[in-house]
Amino acid sequence: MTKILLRDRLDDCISRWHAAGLDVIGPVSKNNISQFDTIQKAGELDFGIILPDRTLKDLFFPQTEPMFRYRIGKQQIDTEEYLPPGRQRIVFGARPCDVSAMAIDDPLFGWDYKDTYWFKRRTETVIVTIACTSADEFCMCTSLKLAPDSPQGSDILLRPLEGNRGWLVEELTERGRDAFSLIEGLLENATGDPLPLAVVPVKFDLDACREWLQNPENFESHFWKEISMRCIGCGTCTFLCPTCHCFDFQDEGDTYTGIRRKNWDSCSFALFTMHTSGHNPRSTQSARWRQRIMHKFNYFPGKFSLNSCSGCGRCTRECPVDMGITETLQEITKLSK
Amino acid sequence: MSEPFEPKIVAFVCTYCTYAGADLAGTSRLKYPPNIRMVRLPCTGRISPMFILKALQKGADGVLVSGCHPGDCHFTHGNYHARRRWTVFRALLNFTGIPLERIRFSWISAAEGVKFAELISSLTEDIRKLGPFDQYKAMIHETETPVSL
Amino acid sequence: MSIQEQYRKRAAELLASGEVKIIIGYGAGSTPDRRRALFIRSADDASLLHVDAACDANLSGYLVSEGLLSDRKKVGIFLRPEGIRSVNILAAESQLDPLQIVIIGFNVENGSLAALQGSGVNDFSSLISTLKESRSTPEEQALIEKIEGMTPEERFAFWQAEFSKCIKCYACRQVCPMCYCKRCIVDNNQPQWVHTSSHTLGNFEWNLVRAFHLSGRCVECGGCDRACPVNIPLRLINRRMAQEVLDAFDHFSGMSHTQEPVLASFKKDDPETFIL
Amino acid sequence: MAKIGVFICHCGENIGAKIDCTKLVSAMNDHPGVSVSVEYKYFCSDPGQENVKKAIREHNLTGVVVAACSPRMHEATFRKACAEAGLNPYLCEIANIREQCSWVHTDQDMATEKAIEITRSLIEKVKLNNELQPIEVPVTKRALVIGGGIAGIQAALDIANAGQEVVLVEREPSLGGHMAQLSETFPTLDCSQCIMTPRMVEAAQHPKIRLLTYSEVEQVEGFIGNFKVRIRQKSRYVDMKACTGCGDCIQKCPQKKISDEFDCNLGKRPAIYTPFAQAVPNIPVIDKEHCTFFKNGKCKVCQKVCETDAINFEMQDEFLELEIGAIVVATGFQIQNTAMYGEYGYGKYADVITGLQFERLASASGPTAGKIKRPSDGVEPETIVFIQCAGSRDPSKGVKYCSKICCMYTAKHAMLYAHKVHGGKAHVFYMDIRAAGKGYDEFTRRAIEEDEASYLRGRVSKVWKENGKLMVRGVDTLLGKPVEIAADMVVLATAITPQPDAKEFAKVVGIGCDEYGFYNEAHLKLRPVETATAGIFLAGACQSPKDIPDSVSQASACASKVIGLFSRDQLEREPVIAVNNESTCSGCWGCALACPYNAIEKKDILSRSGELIKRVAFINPGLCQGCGTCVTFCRSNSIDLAGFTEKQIFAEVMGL
Repeated sequence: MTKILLRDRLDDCISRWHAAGLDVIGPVSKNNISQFDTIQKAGELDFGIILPDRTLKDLFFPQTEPMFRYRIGKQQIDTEEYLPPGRQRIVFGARPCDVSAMAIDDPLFGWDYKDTYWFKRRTETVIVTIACTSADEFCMCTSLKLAPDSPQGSDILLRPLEGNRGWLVEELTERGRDAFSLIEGLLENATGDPLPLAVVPVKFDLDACREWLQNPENFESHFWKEISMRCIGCGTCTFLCPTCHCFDFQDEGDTYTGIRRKNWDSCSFALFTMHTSGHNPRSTQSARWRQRIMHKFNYFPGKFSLNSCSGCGRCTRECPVDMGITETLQEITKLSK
Repeated sequence: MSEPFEPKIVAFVCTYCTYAGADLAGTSRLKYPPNIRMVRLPCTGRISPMFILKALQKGADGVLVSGCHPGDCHFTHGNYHARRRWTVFRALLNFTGIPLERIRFSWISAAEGVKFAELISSLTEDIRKLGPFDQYKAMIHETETPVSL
Repeated sequence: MSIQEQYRKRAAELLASGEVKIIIGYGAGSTPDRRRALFIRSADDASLLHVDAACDANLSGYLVSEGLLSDRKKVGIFLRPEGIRSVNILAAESQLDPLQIVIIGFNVENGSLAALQGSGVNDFSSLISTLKESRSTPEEQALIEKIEGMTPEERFAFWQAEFSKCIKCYACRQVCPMCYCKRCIVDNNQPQWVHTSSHTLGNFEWNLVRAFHLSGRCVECGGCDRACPVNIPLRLINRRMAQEVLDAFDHFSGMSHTQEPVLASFKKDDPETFIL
Repeated sequence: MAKIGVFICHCGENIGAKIDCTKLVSAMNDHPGVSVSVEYKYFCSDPGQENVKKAIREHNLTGVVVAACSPRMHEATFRKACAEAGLNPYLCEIANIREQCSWVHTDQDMATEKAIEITRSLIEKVKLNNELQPIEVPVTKRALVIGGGIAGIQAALDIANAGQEVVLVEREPSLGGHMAQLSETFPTLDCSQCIMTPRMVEAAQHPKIRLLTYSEVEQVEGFIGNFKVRIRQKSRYVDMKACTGCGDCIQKCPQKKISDEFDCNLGKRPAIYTPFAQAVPNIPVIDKEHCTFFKNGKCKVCQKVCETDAINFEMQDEFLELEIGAIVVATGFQIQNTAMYGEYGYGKYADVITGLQFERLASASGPTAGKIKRPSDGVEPETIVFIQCAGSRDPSKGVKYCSKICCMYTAKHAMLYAHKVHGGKAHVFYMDIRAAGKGYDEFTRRAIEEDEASYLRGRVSKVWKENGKLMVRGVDTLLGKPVEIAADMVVLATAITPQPDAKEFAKVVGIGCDEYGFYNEAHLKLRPVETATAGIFLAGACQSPKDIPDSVSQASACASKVIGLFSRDQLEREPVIAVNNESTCSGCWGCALACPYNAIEKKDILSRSGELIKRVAFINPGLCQGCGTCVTFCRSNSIDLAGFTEKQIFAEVMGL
């Protein structure tokens, strides 16, 4: 028996979740930016956007995070650890690409040292994903062998119904079932025809690309210079990428006390690989762009059998100089043929 | 009953004029409130806007920048350069909402011990009236707080 | 022949005659309404050039790409008047030799393309003088005035809300032709004057320092504002600072390639009413 | 690891009575990095300093903070003590808890709290202090004196007599300057040329002085001890080695109607000439502008009569590049053109002349051989009116300042006139009589009392001609009456102004000047002969109007400064200077423009194969004075200032 969540019941659902001590989070548009934020009412959610400007990773791996406070004493240094606040959360209305990205990063944050911050937040969060019924020219999940209704990473997958009246509910995990048991009486035991999924054309041949990237001869190809000529070396694509996960530590404080923070970093920055000596092994922007592509589509899959890209398209959508992964992989596809 | 608010004021001064003027205030045994902390630099030309931001980060409720009168600069025109920077930086602070009552600029010569003492007294009083710079302190507090989302 | 065709022809001639080794212009973007930087070295590729009202990027920053000008050969570049002013500043700040730059100037007036005559920076000096004298009132002027009408607390809150969005991607810096520093002050950690963390305090410091470093140098091309992925209205600050240096020091950035930087020069009678 | 010693001085009761020094000591002992903190009654005393030295040795300190009086009082004392204990003196900082704390605050707790904070912040600074060494700059022991008037000659002779090399440059064909034009000099009335010319000869013949007349300084580069100077030797068209100074050419020159500048246009000279009979060197020059050959291509009479073949019409200007260690600027003055006083009739009436013209009339070597004669008709004037302040102290038409010497020379003129023209009547209109100086007031009294000059306190409003007389209308403010005097001659005491090209020349040399073009001293009272540019000194009236004794004194003062500078092979300077990080510099040159001392040069960074990689700023340690203006300008944070580094100030603020 399938269940349906009606849109006009959403406020009641939110109340139930709140009553159960869950923070409810969803895509919100305000102050000229759309991003995931805590909400009180369903009306705050923006269902009109394909994707929020900012990604779901913000909720698990914030751009800057205090890790511990240190106090410098005469004899020793005391520390006081900071951990995420430890609240149970339910994210309502994430997109499959963003959610898949969390699943992509799980092995990364856990293959050796298990990242406390990431996994604490992951286990405290239930993700309710809404399958996409519309896409724009930058969407490319299908090129990554994902789909507008990919289930990876989601606890619940919702499929929009005709007439915007609600969603067909697919419970994917135990945690999802638990969260939805809280709204038991608010779901309809019914079925309906979900809207057709968004049509996202395949833009490049991922396998061909990987093969080309794996060929050592192509590492020094002139192609990298040509494709990255207009790259200005900002961090937009990195910071708006749901899978990018590089970070840096920074101590901030005065003579007496301070805080060690974990901050996002970007392989696009020249400083990223700058040595203390002044030598920079990736001294050109083309080397940095190559690294970005290699990492996502060669090294990462080599280690984790996953591409470090879920096809959200933000890199191209937001790039100040209209570059992005799509164009590069399309060109590589051409080169590989 | 709460204690009266004691503002924290940081001053960046040149050694040849204002620092010497402050010394003169001392040798003349003039009195002014003890809220001021002086940072001695060779010339106002050396005083960077960054110093002001760092003083605010350290919790200053007010900042004073002071040096030699135009024409008196030991280095002939460090203060003329400083004056342009201040004009620009001040406009920037104003536009971004830092109250200009908190960021003050003055010329105090080595002979103006009285002016120094009077300025510090009135500046301290003004900032005491304004109260703590809560808005800036809230930003500092945010850096010390775990991410809520 | 359409204006675009004329420009393509001129670009082809410049390349064919060998006068320039490369032309930095605009090509088609990833969507029909986007234009992107295009670098062409052969006259045959001139047909790929686009010149229209959608060409809004200030391409002059590419001129200081490492090694581009070191062979002393000339480079052709499509520039709007703001871009020409940027070239003047880059020359005034010894970042390039203006004799190496062949300017292919164009303007967009009321949404339509207008050709500009000339090719060297000096050819446009009267145009730039006119720009100074008739500084247009852009749409954001109303917002600037609104902000100036606020109390300091309201202004602070306004900018706090905007800066809290900043993710320190540095797109504003990287896209800016004036941010050519070999090392940005924020990348200096000895000492770390500007917090690199993107908490509101760090973002506030960063945006203030950038605006300060651009004072008297920004040509208001709007590049940073368009580049900002989190939509911080950076143009408001830069516009306000440009007005300040104009009012206080009669300085209009990029007037000529010999203009003295406003913060490295002074007049004895500069205004100082605020100094006690 | 930092090992800082903190020394809290009670300064007797001065600090001890207001600040809880024991609390201060214990707070410092709790501060990270502090190895030792002690208090003492007077750390500046010998035993106090011994305590500091002992602590440095015992605790192997890496830095010292003395919390005491202002660093302006005893920073040098404690730095010296540190040095004596083997610690680099620049690893010592002073926390000012007296002038800026104990003396100015009334609340003991808050004063103590403040003392703790400022001492801590200086501990944080000193942790980052670097060992600095005084900068040593080599000294080229050769002085350049610009200007061959009395000031320049005096400076050159004093330096040369101390055994140092001097290059003396004069742009006119002869040494002498204005003093050579004078008749007698106040207050002793000795003949100017009689005392001047021996000096000129001495300078010219001095083995340590290289004399370059008819030469001009065109470019000065470099810095104290190490200037590079470019000098243009203008072509005289007379071979100085061949010429014997016989004067035949001067006699035979057919062009004899040229207005004589030396005689203030009261006499005539030929086209080949020496400015005056006792010229040094006694070698003529050809005035190209008026020479018949240069004008018409024909003549060469001088060449024909010259027995030593010294005339050379092909001669070209020559350039010299000299290395110089110190420069004395003694470029003198000019007298102001009085054309703005139309009512005085100068230029309109031939018998209205300037004081300097009167000197030439009174001079035995002048156009009238010392007889006072009216320029218009050569008649001896029976009445002369002298008008003082004809330009000086007149903000509306002339200059604001007092020209200083006019009161004295006018009194002298009145006396000379009385001595030369018996029965002649001198009237002097004056605003005030400024006769401060040894024997000066007595001198003016003599003019009034013995030589019966009539002094009228007031201004002249008009001079006009009537019945062959110059009618002078003025006011005698002491009597409160208008006065009209029928005179035969009117002498204007014109203002002294800078040389016409003084402002441009200031730029050539790299010194500052005031609104008129008088050169700026580094400090009017304490450094009156130095300029703000180290190694460049000022002598004579190029700085401000001066009489001969003042000019000579200042010249000797300059000489002593130069000799002092040359007494060392190396110069030691405070190492508080800016340094540029060439790897991060973008070469925008804003710093070079902002630098008040032109201390920043372009430096090419070349690859191993010699190709230009980039061009960066190089801060010349000899020129940098350490203001730090460039540091603040530098957007990429590439420049830093030793002693006040970015890291130090950051730490100081973070320690507050």
